[in-house]
Amino acid sequence: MTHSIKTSVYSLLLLAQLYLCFFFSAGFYKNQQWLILLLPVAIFSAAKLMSTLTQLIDAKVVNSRYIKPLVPALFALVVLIFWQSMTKGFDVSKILLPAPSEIFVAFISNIPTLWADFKQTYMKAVLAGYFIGCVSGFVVASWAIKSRFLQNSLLPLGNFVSAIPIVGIAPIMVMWFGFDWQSKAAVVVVMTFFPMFINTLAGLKSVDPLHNDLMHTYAAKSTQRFVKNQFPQALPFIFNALKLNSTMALIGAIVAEFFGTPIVGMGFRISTEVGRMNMEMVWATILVAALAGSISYGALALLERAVLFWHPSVRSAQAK
Amino acid sequence: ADKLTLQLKWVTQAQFAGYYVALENGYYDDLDLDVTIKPGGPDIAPAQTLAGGGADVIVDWLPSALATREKGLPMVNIGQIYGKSGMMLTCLKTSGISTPKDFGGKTLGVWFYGNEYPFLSWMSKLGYETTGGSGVTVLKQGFNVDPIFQGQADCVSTMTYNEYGQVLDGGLTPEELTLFKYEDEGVATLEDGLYVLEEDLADPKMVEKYAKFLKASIKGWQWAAENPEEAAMIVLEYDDTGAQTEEHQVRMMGEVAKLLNTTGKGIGYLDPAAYQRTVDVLLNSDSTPVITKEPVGAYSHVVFDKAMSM
Amino acid sequence: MKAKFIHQKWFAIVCTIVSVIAIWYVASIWMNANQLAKTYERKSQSWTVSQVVSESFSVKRPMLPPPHQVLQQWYKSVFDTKVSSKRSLVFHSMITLQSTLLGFGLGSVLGIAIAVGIVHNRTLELSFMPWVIASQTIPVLAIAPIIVVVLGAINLTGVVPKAIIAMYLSFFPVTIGMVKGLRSADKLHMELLQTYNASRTQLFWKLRWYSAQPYLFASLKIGIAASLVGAVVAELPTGAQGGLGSRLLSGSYYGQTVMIWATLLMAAILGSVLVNIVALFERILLRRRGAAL
Amino acid sequence: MIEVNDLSLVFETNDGPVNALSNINLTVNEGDFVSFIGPSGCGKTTLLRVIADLEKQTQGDIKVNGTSPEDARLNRLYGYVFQAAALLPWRTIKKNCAVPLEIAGHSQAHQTKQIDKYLKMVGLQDFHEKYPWQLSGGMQQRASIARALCIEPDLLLMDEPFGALDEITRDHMNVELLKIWQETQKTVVFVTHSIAEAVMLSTHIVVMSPRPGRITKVIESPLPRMKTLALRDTEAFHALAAEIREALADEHAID
Amino acid sequence: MIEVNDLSLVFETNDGPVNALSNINLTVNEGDFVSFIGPSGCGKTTLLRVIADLEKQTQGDIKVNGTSPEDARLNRLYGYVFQAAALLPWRTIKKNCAVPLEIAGHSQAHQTKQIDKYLKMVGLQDFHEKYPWQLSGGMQQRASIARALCIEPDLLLMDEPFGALDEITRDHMNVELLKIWQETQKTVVFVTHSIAEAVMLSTHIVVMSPRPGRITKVIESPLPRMKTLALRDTEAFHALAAEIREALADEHAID
Ligand SMILES: Nc1ncnc2c1ncn2[C@@H]1O[C@H](COP(=O)(O)OP(=O)(O)OP(=O)(O)O)[C@@H](O)[C@H]1O
Ligand SMILES: Nc1ncnc2c1ncn2[C@@H]1O[C@H](COP(=O)(O)OP(=O)(O)OP(=O)(O)O)[C@@H](O)[C@H]1O
Ligand SMILES: Cc1ncc(C[n+]2csc(CCO)c2C)c(N)n1
Ligand SMILES: [Mg+2]
Ligand SMILES: [Mg+2]
Repeated sequence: MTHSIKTSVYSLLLLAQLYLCFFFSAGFYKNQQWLILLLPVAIFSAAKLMSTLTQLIDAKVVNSRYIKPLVPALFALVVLIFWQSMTKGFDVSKILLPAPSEIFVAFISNIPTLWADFKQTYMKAVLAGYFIGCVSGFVVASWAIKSRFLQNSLLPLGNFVSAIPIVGIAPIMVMWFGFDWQSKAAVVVVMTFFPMFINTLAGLKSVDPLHNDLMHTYAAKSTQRFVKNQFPQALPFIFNALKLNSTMALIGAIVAEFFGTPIVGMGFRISTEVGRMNMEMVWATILVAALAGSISYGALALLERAVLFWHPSVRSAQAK
Repeated sequence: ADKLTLQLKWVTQAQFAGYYVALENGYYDDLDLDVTIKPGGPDIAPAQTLAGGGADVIVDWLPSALATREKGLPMVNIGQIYGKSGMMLTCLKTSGISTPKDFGGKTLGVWFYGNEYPFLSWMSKLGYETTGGSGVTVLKQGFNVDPIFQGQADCVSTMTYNEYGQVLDGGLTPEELTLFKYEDEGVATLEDGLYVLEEDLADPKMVEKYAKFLKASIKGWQWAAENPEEAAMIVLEYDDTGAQTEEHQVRMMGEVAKLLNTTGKGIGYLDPAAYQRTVDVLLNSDSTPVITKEPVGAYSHVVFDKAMSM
Repeated sequence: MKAKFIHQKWFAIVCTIVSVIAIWYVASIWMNANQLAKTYERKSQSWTVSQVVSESFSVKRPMLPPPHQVLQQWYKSVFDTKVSSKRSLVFHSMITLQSTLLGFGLGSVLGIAIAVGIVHNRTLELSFMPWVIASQTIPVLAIAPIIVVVLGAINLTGVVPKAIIAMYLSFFPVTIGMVKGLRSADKLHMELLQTYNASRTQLFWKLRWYSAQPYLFASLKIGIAASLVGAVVAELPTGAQGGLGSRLLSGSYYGQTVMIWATLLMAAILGSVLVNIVALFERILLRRRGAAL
Repeated sequence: MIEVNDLSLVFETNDGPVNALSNINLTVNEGDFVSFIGPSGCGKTTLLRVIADLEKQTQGDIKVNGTSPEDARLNRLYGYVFQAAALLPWRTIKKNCAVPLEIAGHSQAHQTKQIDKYLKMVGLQDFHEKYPWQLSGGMQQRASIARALCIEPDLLLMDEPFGALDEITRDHMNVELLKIWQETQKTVVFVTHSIAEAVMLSTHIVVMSPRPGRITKVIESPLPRMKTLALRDTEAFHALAAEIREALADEHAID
Repeated sequence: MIEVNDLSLVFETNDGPVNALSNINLTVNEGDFVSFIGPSGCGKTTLLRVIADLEKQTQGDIKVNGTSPEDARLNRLYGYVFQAAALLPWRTIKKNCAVPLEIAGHSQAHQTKQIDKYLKMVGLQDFHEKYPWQLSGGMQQRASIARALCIEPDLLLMDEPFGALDEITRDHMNVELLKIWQETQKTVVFVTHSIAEAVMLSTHIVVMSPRPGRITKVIESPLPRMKTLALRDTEAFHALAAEIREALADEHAID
């Protein structure tokens, strides 16, 4: 009983803070300084709520499948409330840091523009580059695994190339492949190839020596070894690279757009709108990027879970 | 000494020679000012630095300053260094462009990041669409003039004092090029000027400080215009990237000197007529409005007057 | 016991370098000659294949500078220039290195701290972990100028904003690797220590910390490379204040293609050296742990 | 010492519940040497883990030394030897044995004394500076036994500790274990697959059976507490072995 | 079938060479059931691996069926059962057993037939759709034995295959193995720790000794080829066991 009373008090405190940052006129912290004391209280309440939720989930009191996302959502809410309160409370200039509410409004009212940018950057450049980069990284690694010599040559090269900052590669790619999405895709290929290559190679090498011996006693041909043993063993590593690349690819494409683009695309939008002091629009585009990246990552994580049901890491995660 | 930070619009180069000369020759020191010059860059919006308190004075172009003002940052022009625009569109003759009428269907390289307003006004005046469809194809030009060499654009944006020289260095000859100066096309807008926050001007102490700064800067500019070679060397001295060449900077200084303000009371004085011309150009672009209404209080002569009376 | 030399690392690396250079030459001749031919055609001058090929070795604004041009430029700016000169790549490397190392240090500490928190606190895990991943979907270069300006407003300038961007990039791999590593402790070992009634601290220092070390080092290697990228990226918008990033930018701005390549080479060398230093530490540590090396 | 009442344990798995233990009743008195024997999967390990507080029963009740298994664990009442050696690969054999002593906060001198004593007992005195991977599987398992003995716990829980050893070494270890047990009057709960081992060591033999895991018979050994290898060829030994074999076979149907 | 001449194998390790095998001479005839027995670390596994072409001798000579071990392997002459189960975790038990058949290119129907037969033989017919990690260690090992049997090789190399099984199941598996061996006239080389198991199964018992790993005695079993569990209580059985124990003890000094 006291439990639910506490929970309601915490929720109320959180709501109060929400009310404060939306219904008080801007600059309230400057006018009434004591109001800022409410902020840590709200954050503390949220932390309490999150830990209560976690306990409920772990005790399997609630159906964790639907409740689980609430915890990170609550966390995000707190961050947003903090941001909203600070920018509104101190009346921070919009061209420095807009409030989340303003970003949201910009997002809603510019959906057609944002969608066009998303199509240009994500559907064209990122997808094409990601696909080519990952597939070729995988293919080259599966080829290199056959020879120590190839590994010894390609791995240092891979590490060397990985150390090159993309910002340096991007202008060269724009020079070579033109202004449209092809040059961005090329940047993405360069960025994704080596992580995939290195991870696949590590995965193929991670094969249990005992399983190797087993295949050896069966006099398995190298393709059979690959399909039946090495590839499945390498899958966790491959998924790691796929997930890592999914976020890197988007960043790479956006960054490449800073170096020349037709007048559409997320990178173009960000750099142009900063110059025009439309910071809400900049943040709205960043929001789109973060959403696209997180959704791609999440989808890959789900796929991984389905494919790697047998892997100890997935099994222990499911056991929770 | 009074501390003062100046945020430039772009990297260290002769475009900003006057300030570096004033710093190097001790003109700021003479007036008991401790000036720090922050170079800009492709993603530095000087107005943001101003709003964040990272700079007291910034160098900006009038169109973007007015647009920022409309966005709610009350910044005010306290002195106009350049009287003429150095912007032009540089086109390949082989692409078949000889007059603005030929732009239709062509690919034009344009700088964005707040530098696109004059271009957009011009296209609007010519009646070209810039967002696809019929009209011109616009490329967001990167940091350099490569697109014209790579054949990716028919025209690129250049400044008389900077990128145009690079186009020539790159192996194109003036005979191969058609130039459209914004000045000649009647769409010129005011470029490098000095801006501060409006609230500072209410404080006589600040006005005095800015006046000192302006006075010393003007002196620096005058010296630079008279001694272009030495000025270029001073700029080179301050370039932390080590990428600038003497040859290029000397040429830039020569070109920049031609743009310095000669109207009215000379360097530093914002001529209300020139101001109004810029505003009119911007207000006339109906398709992509840069500013929507006549700005009020966007410039002030108090600092200039004070400087002249010192 | 000596392996055939074809299986030795140095031989493979020499072969790689030779073939990369060969491919590079072919590509640069091809690309530059094409470009030259186009130029001649535009000027309606006549040209021959042998002429454009020989000229393609020393174009001023090449599409792809041939290796010797890049190496010459690199050599000149590293060895033939005083280290204190702004034209020296060593000078710029040092500037970048400062923010890289500071950012890497901060990022590693932050990454480890977050990982320890996540592994030990379930609420933190549920609430924070998804956002650690989401944080990396924000394009850094996009927020770099914003960070620089906002930090500039509270008078943090110079190396700190750059280091913070470097930190933002490098904490992530460390967190992910460390969480994995701390969790990778063998279940049997965990139960063993449980039977000894080990406290959480003892569990951490006697078991988790050790099982995490291989993962930590793998992450640190990624982290330090990421930190370098972050530092370079951060130098772009901070303006012409030196560093490899601003060198890249000005190279790009003035069409100095050869300089860009020389700077890229320098950045890659710097990155490899840093990664190898971490790898060296790793080897020393693993040997101290008695691993079979 | 151990009191198990009507204890059941069901594992919830993806493909339904597994009745690992069902209605277990068992008493282990102080000083007893109790062996669990039974076919694989009958729940021997699980029952031992419940005693060690590594697993929680889903029903029923268990007391270790009058307290809950958790309290027993917190009081460091027992030592546990796993089926696998579970040595920490980054520690030498000596340092591995030191882990429980360090955790319990013993002095350096005491640690060294204990470790030397028990490493010698398991025949590893010459290997104390080696790392686990430098030892054969059998040697590793012996090291893990020494580690459990070092803290001289009242109760020793051993899960097939000698499964990986060769027969001679195993015999030797059996005798050593008996000696330790005699000297220290410890209580031992021991999981084994080997009938001979069970006979050789135990005062009580608990015969278990799978699906659901349960106790089918508890045999009290008529043999003396202290046994020697010579006992192996006696009638009594063979008779007890036969009794166990029979009890196992009763419940055992492999096809 | 197998002809080993003066074979030695030295492992180069960081702290010096290890004489894993030294001057091994051994003949295994077709149809023999040969057991290697000896203390841990004496080189049993290593010798088996040399026969299977998993390890190369540093000196001496070995012929398997008149050819080199490599050719024997390429001709899929033998099946190998490892000390650990080594099942692929992403395949069900059935699909695990299918691996060697798939690799050898057998038809689907033949695969199913073989797998059903041998899974039944090891008592796992109800578990063929389970994944390895859903089975106990013992069950996993049985699955791995079924997998090796599926291809019905001429030569069966087994490295302590029943080490993890309980005694009853082990007895049962021993009898089954004997049956298979009888029926198919296969040759079996078998590594074990258990004297009883060696006696129960073998026609020849090879007693080995460590440091350096060598053969100290080869005992030919006087028992009939086909043995039953009842044989266990006979005089002959005990005599042979005693002989092996003695041979082992001769060379064995644990402290
Ligand atoms: N964590 C677990 N989750 C689900 N089922 C389990 C788990 N641990 C054990 N089981 C199941 O419980 C039963 C008993 O397992 P246990 O390990 O106790 O058997 P055991 O007698 O020790 O066998 P063995 O002799 O092979 O070691 C088995 O059917 C096993 O599959
Ligand atoms: N890959 C290797 N590198 C170095 N030494 C090895 C290697 N494999 C085995 N040895 C050593 O060779 C010797 C023989 O080992 P082997 O595994 O053949 O013994 P075993 O008789 O099978 O022992 P167990 O009964 O414990 O399985 C041991 O001293 C072992 O440490
Ligand atoms: C990305 C990018 N944005 C804008 C400019 C244009 N620019 C800013 S300051 C200035 C004055 C001349 O140097 C010019 C032309 C550019 N070059 N690159
Ligand atoms: Mg068990
Ligand atoms: Mg072995």
